[in-house]
Parts: sequence; structure tokens; C-alpha cells
Amino acid sequence: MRVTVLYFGIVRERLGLAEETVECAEGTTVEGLTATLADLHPGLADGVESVRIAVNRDYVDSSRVLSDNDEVAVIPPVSGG
Amino acid sequence: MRVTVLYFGIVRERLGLAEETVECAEGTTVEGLTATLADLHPGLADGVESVRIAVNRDYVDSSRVLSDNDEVAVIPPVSGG
Amino acid sequence: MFEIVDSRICLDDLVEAVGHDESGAIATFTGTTRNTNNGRNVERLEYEAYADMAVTEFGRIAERVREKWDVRGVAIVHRTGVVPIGETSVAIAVSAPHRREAIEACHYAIDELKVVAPIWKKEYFEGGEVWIGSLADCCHEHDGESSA
Amino acid sequence: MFEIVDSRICLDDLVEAVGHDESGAIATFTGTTRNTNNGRNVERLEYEAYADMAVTEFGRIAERVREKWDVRGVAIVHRTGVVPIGETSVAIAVSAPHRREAIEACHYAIDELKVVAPIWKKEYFEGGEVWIGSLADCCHEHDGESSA
Repeated sequence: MRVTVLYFGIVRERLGLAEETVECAEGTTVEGLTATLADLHPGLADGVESVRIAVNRDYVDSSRVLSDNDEVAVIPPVSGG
Repeated sequence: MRVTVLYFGIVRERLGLAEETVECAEGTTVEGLTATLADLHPGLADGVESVRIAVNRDYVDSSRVLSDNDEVAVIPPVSGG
Repeated sequence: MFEIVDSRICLDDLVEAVGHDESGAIATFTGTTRNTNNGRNVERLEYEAYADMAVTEFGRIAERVREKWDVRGVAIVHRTGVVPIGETSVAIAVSAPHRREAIEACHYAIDELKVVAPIWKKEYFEGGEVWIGSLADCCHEHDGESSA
Repeated sequence: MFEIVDSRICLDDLVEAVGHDESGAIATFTGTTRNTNNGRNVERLEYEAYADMAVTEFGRIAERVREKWDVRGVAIVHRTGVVPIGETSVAIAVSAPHRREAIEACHYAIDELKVVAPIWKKEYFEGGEVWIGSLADCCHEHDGESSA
């Protein structure tokens, strides 16, 4: 299956990438996907304390199982306001 | 000496009077003046729990001694906002 | 900006007045005429002010705000005369470097205004009129029971 | 009214949006670009948002506000792109029958927005640029000491 991954802020800037499509196996969790993304993009989360993940515009836990066509967002520390 | 007395709100409306000049003796206090006003206008403060007095745009205690040409305001409970 | 006005209040004017390059936060409070009060159907409010003293008191409120919080600008404007349902009777704006200060100071300012500003409102409701804060108003609040 | 916009925010638009005949109080919060931050001379801020999710989060903040306070209207608007010194990046308006509710709810809404809204600001200051909330920003906050 495929998921769309969105990058924002400092992560987007460092990767030079705002969006990509990633193939992953059925049953992949958020934790599994983030491991894949870290392999694809060494230093993905350098410069930030941590990132949160949102799936289809909801913050989710790392145990969340992904579905085909999910929109996964990598959310560095927010600073709106 | 003379002082100007201003009335507002429910007091102004009941008296049908917004402003008057009152003669009083040198050394008259706010307490003395309000006694005089109560004689002049029976029922002056009917309908309100209490009034405050301001002299020259400052809230004052009843012991305040008045001066010639003071502007004395009779202030029923305020309700701005 | 401390004013008593007899026409519509524009909030953006206050916000502009308190704007400051060192301020990252502006809190405002706007009081508007509600259509009900203590179970009465309100038709309009009419405000009266001891204008000179009210403006002086607005300035004193701002001084006390500045003693308590690190703020930049304070603006207080109150309208007099008839204020129809939905329109603004009072507006306050406070700017500060940080949001907590701006918000707390604005809250304090409206609380203080209601206690010290020599301003009175008369409520015209369905079937009558009453000076707010008078005994007639207080009685009505408690379903006819007198309140001290 | 929950929006991400890329041009100037007009506070009166939000106030109008939350206006309600049962509301006697409207509290607003406006965040503006300060000219200094952590000792840096700020030239401008640039905001980026995950717009669809941000608007969804604004709606959720409003739902939580309604669970906690008796309010009538909630409006939240955030600007993206460059926001020059003195201009508004975020505006929130809350209307309620009574002032305490409006003010507390507005304070809560801006606090929540800063925690949950997927929005990021990059600060362009004299001599550099930094993503706010990143380690580089945190280090700078503490005069070069790293903070966890």
C-alpha cells in the first residue's frame, strides 16, 4: 500500500521536500513508517527535540496502524501564534 | 463660599436636576454638604443603596473639607461597561 | 486613548492606538448590549457619563495596569446615549510584549472600570425601564426579593 | 470562522463573526510580530501551516471551549507567509453572555493554539534566521547553553 507523507517547517526545509509517496506493507504502524523514513532521510529530525505524527489530520500514537492512501504528516515542534 | 453640585443617573432623573450651585460656610465638609443637600431635596438618594461623592473628579471621604468653587458630584451606584 | 464618545466604537481604532513594535500581544474586551438581562427582554440601553471624571478614571486604571503588568499601550473608550442590541458600549485594548500580561491586564481593566467609572446605564425592556445598580434593579434580579 | 489566510487579518471581521444578540461580551486576542525576541533584532516572521489540519484543530479548540464555558461564538484566524513587524499573525475572538467566560475562553484558545496547531514560524533577525521551537532557537534562548 501507499501513504502520502507531508513535511513541514525545519524538516521540510532540511529535506528540501514537502511531500512524497511511500510504499509500505499492510499492517505498517506509524512507528514502522517513521523508521522507514529515518532510513530514507538520515538526519530527518536533526535540529528538533522530537516530532509528532498526524494521520489524516489527527495526531496519533506510534502504534497506530496505517491504511492505504493515508495522509501522514511529520510535525516538528509547532510555533504558531 | 459656593460649590457646584452635579447629579447623575437615577438621582438626576428623580430630582429633574443635573447641576446646581449651593452656598455653604467655610470649612464645610462633604458630610455637611450632603446633609444640606438631603434637606434641600428630600428623598435625594431614594432607590439606591448608597451614593459616593467626588470632588473635582476624585472620589473623596465624607470628612473632606470643601473649597470655594469645588465641583461636587453625587454618584449613585455606577453601572458602566 | 481614553475617551467618552456618543457614536459607534471601532475596535480597530483602539487596536491601532495601542500598537507598538515591542508588543507581541494585544488583548481586547468589548461590551455589547445583550437582548436579555435578568429575565427581562431588553430593547436598548442608554448610558450617561460624568465624562470628565470618567476619562480621568480611565487614565488611572491604565496607571494601575502599568504598575501591575509589563504592558505597552492601554486604550479605553466608552459610548454614551442609546446603544442598541448588539452594538458596543465599551471597548478596551491592551498591548504587551507577552500574551499573559495583555490578557490579564485587559481583564483587570474592565473589572475596574465597572467599579470606578462614573457611568450609568438605564435599561429599557419590554414593559418598563430601570437604572441598573439601583434598588429596583436589584429587587428584580431576585424575583422581587429585596437585596442589600 | 476558522481560517488560514495569506493576507492581513482584520479584527473587526472576527468580532462581527462572533456577534450574537445574547452576547454581552467579546474578548479578542491578537498576536503581532515583535521587533525583538530573545535579544535578537527581528526583521520579520514567516509562517508556514498545514492548513487543512490547522483549520480542523481550530474547530476542535472551539469545541473544547464550548465544553468548558458558556460562550456563543468563536473565531480563529491565522496568517501564513511573511508577517512584518507590527502586523497580526493570529487573531481570536470569543463572544459570551458574560465577560469572565469570554476572556477566560479566549485565553485558553490562544494557549491551546500554540500547543496543537500545526503552524511554524521562522524568524529572520539581524544576522540570521531560525525556526522557532527548534534546538537552534532553544539554544539561543539560553545564551548558547543547550536546553532540553
